[in-house]
Amino acid sequence: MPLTHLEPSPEQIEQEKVYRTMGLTDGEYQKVKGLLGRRPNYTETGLFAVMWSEHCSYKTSKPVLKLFPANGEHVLQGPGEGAGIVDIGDGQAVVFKIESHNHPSAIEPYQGAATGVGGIIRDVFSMGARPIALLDSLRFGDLKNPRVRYLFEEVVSGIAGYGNCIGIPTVGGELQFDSCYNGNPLVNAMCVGIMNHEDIQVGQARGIGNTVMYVGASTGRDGINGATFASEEITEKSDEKRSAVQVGDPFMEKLLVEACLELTKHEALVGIQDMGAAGLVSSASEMAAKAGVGIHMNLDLIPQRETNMTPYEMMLSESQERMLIVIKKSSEEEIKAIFSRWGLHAVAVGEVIEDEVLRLEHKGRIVAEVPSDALAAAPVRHMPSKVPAVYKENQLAPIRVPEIKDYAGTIKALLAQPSLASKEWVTRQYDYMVQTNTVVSPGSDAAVIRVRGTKKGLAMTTDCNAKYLVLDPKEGGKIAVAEAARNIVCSGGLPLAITDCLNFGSPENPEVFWQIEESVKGMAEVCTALGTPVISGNVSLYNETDRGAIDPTPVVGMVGLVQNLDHVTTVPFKNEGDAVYVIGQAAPEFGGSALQIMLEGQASGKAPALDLNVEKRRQTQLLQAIKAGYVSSAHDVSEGGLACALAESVFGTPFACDLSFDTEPAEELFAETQSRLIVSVPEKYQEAFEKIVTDAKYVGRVTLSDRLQLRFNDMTVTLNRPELEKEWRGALSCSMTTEN
Amino acid sequence: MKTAVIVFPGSNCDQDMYYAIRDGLGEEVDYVWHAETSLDGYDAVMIPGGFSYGDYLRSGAIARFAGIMPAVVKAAGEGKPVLGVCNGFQILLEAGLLPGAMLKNRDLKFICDTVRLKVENNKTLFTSLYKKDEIIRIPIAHGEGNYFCDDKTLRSLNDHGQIIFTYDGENPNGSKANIAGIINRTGNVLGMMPHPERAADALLGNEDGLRLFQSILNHWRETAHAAYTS
Amino acid sequence: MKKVKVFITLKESVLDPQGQAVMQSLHNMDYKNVRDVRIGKYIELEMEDSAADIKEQVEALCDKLLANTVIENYRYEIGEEVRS
Amino acid sequence: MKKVKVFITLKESVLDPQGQAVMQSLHNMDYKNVRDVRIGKYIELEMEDSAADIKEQVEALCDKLLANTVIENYRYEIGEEVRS
Ligand SMILES: Nc1ncnc2c1ncn2[C@@H]1O[C@H](COP(=O)(O)OP(=O)(O)O)[C@@H](O)[C@H]1O
Ligand SMILES: [Mg+2]
Repeated sequence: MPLTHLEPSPEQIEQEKVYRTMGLTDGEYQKVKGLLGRRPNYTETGLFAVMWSEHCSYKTSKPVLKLFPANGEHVLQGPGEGAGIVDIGDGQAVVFKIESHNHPSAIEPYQGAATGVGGIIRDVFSMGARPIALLDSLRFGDLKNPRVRYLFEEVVSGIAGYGNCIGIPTVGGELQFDSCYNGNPLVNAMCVGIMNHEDIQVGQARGIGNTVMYVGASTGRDGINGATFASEEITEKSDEKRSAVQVGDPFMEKLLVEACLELTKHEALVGIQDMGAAGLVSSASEMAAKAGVGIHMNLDLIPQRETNMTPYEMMLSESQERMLIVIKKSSEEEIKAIFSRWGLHAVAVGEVIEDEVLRLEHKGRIVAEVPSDALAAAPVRHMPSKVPAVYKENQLAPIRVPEIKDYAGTIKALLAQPSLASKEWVTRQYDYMVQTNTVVSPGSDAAVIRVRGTKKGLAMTTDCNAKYLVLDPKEGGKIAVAEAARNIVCSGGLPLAITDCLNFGSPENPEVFWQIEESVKGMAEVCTALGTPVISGNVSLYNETDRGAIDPTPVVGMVGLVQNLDHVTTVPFKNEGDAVYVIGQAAPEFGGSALQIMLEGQASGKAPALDLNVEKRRQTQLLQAIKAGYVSSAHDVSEGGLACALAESVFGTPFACDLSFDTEPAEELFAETQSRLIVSVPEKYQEAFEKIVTDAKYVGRVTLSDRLQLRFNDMTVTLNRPELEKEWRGALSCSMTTEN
Repeated sequence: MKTAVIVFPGSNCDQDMYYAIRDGLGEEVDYVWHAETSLDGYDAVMIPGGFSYGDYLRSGAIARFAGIMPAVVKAAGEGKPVLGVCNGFQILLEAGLLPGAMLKNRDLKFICDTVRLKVENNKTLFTSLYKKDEIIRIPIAHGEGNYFCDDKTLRSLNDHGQIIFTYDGENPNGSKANIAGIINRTGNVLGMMPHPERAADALLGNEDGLRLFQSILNHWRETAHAAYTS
Repeated sequence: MKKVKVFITLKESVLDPQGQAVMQSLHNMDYKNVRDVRIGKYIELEMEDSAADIKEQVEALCDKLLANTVIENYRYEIGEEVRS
Repeated sequence: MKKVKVFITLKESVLDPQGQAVMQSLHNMDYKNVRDVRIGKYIELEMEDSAADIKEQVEALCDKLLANTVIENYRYEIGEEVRS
C-alpha cells in the first residue's frame, strides 16, 4: 500500500498551510487554486511547489536574465533548452552549459559534486551532442578549516570519480579559496559537446498519440525536494534533510550517453529531455508545455527501486541517470532494442494528449491533473534592490598603493596563496586526456580540444574573480566576461558565446538583489560588445550561511573557435632570445587584487576599471598576430598581476627573462589593471608583430637561465625560478596535508 | 594486419585505441562488442582502458566473465598478440592471463599524468622498436594501478624477462618493483597501466607510444602474416 | 587489545550501483537465484584498551570518519583478542 | 529466502593503503590507541533457496567473482530470513 492515505487532504493543505512547508507562499498557493479552479491535492501541491521553486522557475532572476543578449547569427539554440548551441561551420555545432550543485555538495560533497557532473552531461547529450569536455569552477572556504579541507578533497574526488569513469576529459576550470565560502562551497560544472546540425534535438512532446518513454535508472526516494532544497539557505537543520542527497552512477550514465546518441539518429525520436531537478514533473510538464500539448502518464509503469512509492514521491524523486523521451507511436519495440543492446530498459509510461494538462494515473485513479503550462509559468517576483552603503564608500576611497619592501619575497608569498598556486593537486586527479583530443591540457589560459577529422579546435575556459564583484558588481561582471574572452584569445581562439552560473546570496536581501542586477548588466554589456551571446546558464541563489551571503560569483564559461590548430598558443615561453612584450600599461589599481587580499585580508577601494574599446582592440590585434604565426606564447595578466603572469610563463620551462621597465615597480608588478597581456615573439617577427599590436611594449628577452631579472629605474628584482616553482607547485598539497 | 578492439560496457578508451591503430599505425581495425564470441580473422586483440562495468567490485572483475573472454583466451593461446591497457591490464589479471592483482593507488587518488617508463625488455613482439633501457614518456590515468604479486611470482617474472616496463624515477602508484607492464611466459600477452594509444599522435605532442604498435605490426609482417597466409 | 569489527552499509533508500552491477553479472553467470546484492565496507580495527569507554569511542570514530552517515549506516562488534 | 553475508579482507601479506590512511587520520584525530586498521568489503546477498547446495554455491561465487583470491580472503555466514 502506498502511503497516500497519510497525506493531508486538500482542505487540510489550505487550512493548515501545509503548502508553506513545501515551499509555496500564501500568494502562490492562492494562484495555484485559481489556476486549477479548486484546491490542489497533496501531489499537485508538491508539483507546483518544486516547479515554482527558484531553482526550477527562475522566478526572481527571470527579469534580470532578460538583460542578457541571447542572439547572434551563429547561435542555433539559445537559452531555454537543455543547453545552448553555436554553429562552428562545416555543418557542425558546439553545445555547452554550466550548472551549479552547491547545496548538495555542502551536505554530501562526493555525491553532490558527482551528480552535478552527471546532470550537466545529460543536459548536453540530450541535445543530441557527444560530450567532449568538462570544466569545473570551484570555490571553497579557508583551507585551515578541517571541514573545508574535507569538502574540497571530496568534491574533487567526486568530480574525478564521475568524469573519469564516464570517459569525458575534465580539461579546465577554476579553484579559489575565501572564507566567505566556508559553509557554502560553490561547485559549478560545465560540459561541452559537439554535434552535426541535423542531429539537433529538443525537449518537446509533439504529436498527439505519440508515446512517452522512460529510460535509464529506476526511481527511488532519493533527492525528493532537492529542487526546493537548493533554493533555501543552508542552516544547521540541513543535516536532517539527508534524503535530499542523490547517489550517482557514472557507469549507467555512460550507457545512457551511448544509447541516447544512437537514439538521436533514429527517425522515430520526437523529443528528449533529462530528468534533472524536480525529476519527472519538470521533464514531463516542460516537454508538454513547450509543444502546447498534454501528457498522460501511468505511474504504475514507472520503474521503481523502492516499494510503496506514492505519486508525490515518484514525481518529485531526483534519482539520477534518467531520461524522458517522446517517440512516434508504434515504434516502441525498435526503441527498446536500442536501449537493450546497452543493457538498459526503455519503458512506455504514457502518451501525448490533446488536453494541455499533465494527467497522472496511479492504481486506476487519476491522482493529479494540472495545466502543463501552469507548472512551467511560475509567477515572476520583482524584488526590491538597494545600493549597499559599503559600495559607495569603496567608490569614494582614495587610491592606495601598497608599500612593498621585499619584492622577491612578496612574489613568492603570492604564488603560494592557495588561490594562485598551481592547481595540479586537483587536475592530476582528473583524466584530462581521455578521448585523445586534448591539445592544451589544464594549466594554460584555456584548454583546447581538437575537433577530430578537421583542422579546428575548441578553446574553453571558466572565469570569475569575485573580489572585484564584492567592490563593484557591474565592473566585476564585465571583467569576468572580458577575462574569459582574453583567455580564449591567448589560446588562439575566437570567442563564440558564453554560458553563465550566477552564484549569489539570498535575492530577498535587496543588497544582494542589487548585486545580481548590476553584475548581469556588466556581463551583458561585454557580451554585446564582444559578440559573445549568452546561450545557456544557471542561477544558484540562497548561497548563504549563518555568517551571511557569499561574495557575488557569476561564473562565466566561454567557448571559442580555433580555426586552425596551428594557431594554438600557450602560456609558457618557448625559445631563448624571444622578445617579451607587455600589452597595456599598469595603473595604480589594487582594489580586490591578490596583493591586497594577501596583505589586508579583504578587498577594499575601487575595482579595476574595464575599458571595452581597449579590451576589444587588444583582443582583436592579438588574435590577428597569433593567426599570422608571430606569437610564441601569450598569457593574460590577471590575479596577482604581471609578477604572477611572468612566473607562470617560465614555470615548467628551462627559461627565465631579463626585462627592463621605466615604471613604478609596485604598480607594474602587482596592479590588476585590466586588458593587459604578456606575449613572447621570435626576433624575426618583432617588426611585423609591432605593426599589428599597437599597444605592445617591448620589455626584454627570454633567457635560458634560472634567474629572472626585472630591472626598474632604481632597483632590480631578481627571482629564482626553481625556488618559486617549488613553492607554487607544492602550496596546495602542502595545505592539504597540514595537521591542525 | 587486422586488429580487434574489444568494447565492454564502460570502456572509454576504445575509440582512442581505434584511432591510434587506424590513424597512427594506418592499419585495419574493428570494434568488437563484448557479447560477441569469436575473434577469428583478427591478427591482434586490444583490450582498451576505461571502467568496464563501472569498475564495480574490483576493476576488471566483472568484465572477465563477458561473452568475448573465451575468445580472448583462445586468441592468446594461439599466440596472437593481446594487449591490455589500463583497465585492459586489470581484466587480463582477473582473467588469469597474467599473474598478480591490482590494488588501489598508494595515495588512494586517481592519477593522470605523463610519466617516464623504462623499457626493461625489448626482445618482445611489443617492444622490438625500443632500445633496452630506453626511457620513454607515456601517459597514465588510473586509480588502481598499484600492481601486486607475491615474491615467488615476482622472482619468476624477473627470471623470465616478463617485466617489460617499469616506472623510471618516482613510482606513481606504489606498484611492486615499479612494475608498469608485464608479459606472459609465451610473450604474446602484454598488460600495462600506461596508455601507449595516448602517445601516438604528433598533434598531442607525444609519439612515444606509437612504436609499440609499430612493433606489433613488424612482428606480424615478419611472422604471423607469413604463417597465416601460407 | 580489542578487536573491533565495523560493518558499514548504504542506507536502504540509497542507490547501490555497485551491488546492482554485481547482481546483473551473477545473473549473467546463471546464478539466477540471487535476488539482491548490497555492497558495503567491513573494517577491522585493533584498539588498545584505553581509559575511555571503548563503545563510545568506536561510535565516535564511526560517526566522524569511518562511515558517511549522510548515506550510510553502521554496526559494530567489539571482541576480545589475545595476542601471542 | 536466505540472507548471506560475505566478508572479504585483504590477505595479511598485502599492504592496505586505505587502512593505513584511515589509521593515520585517526591518529591525527587523537585516537592514538588505534593500532591497526584493515579495510575490506561486506556484501549482503539475498538468495532464493534452490536445489543446489547453497554453501557450495556461495563458495563458488566468492571464488569466481566476489573475491580475488590472489589478494583477498573471504568468510561468509548464511542466515535464514523471514520475509513478510
Ligand atoms: N578546478 C579546476 N579544474 C580543472 N582545471 C583547473 C581548475 N582550476 C584551475 N584549473 C586550470 O588551471 C589553470 C590556471 O587557472 P587560473 O589560475 O584560474 O587561470 P586564469 O587566471 O588564467 O583563468 C587553467 O588552465 C585552469 O583551467
Ligand atoms: Mg581561466
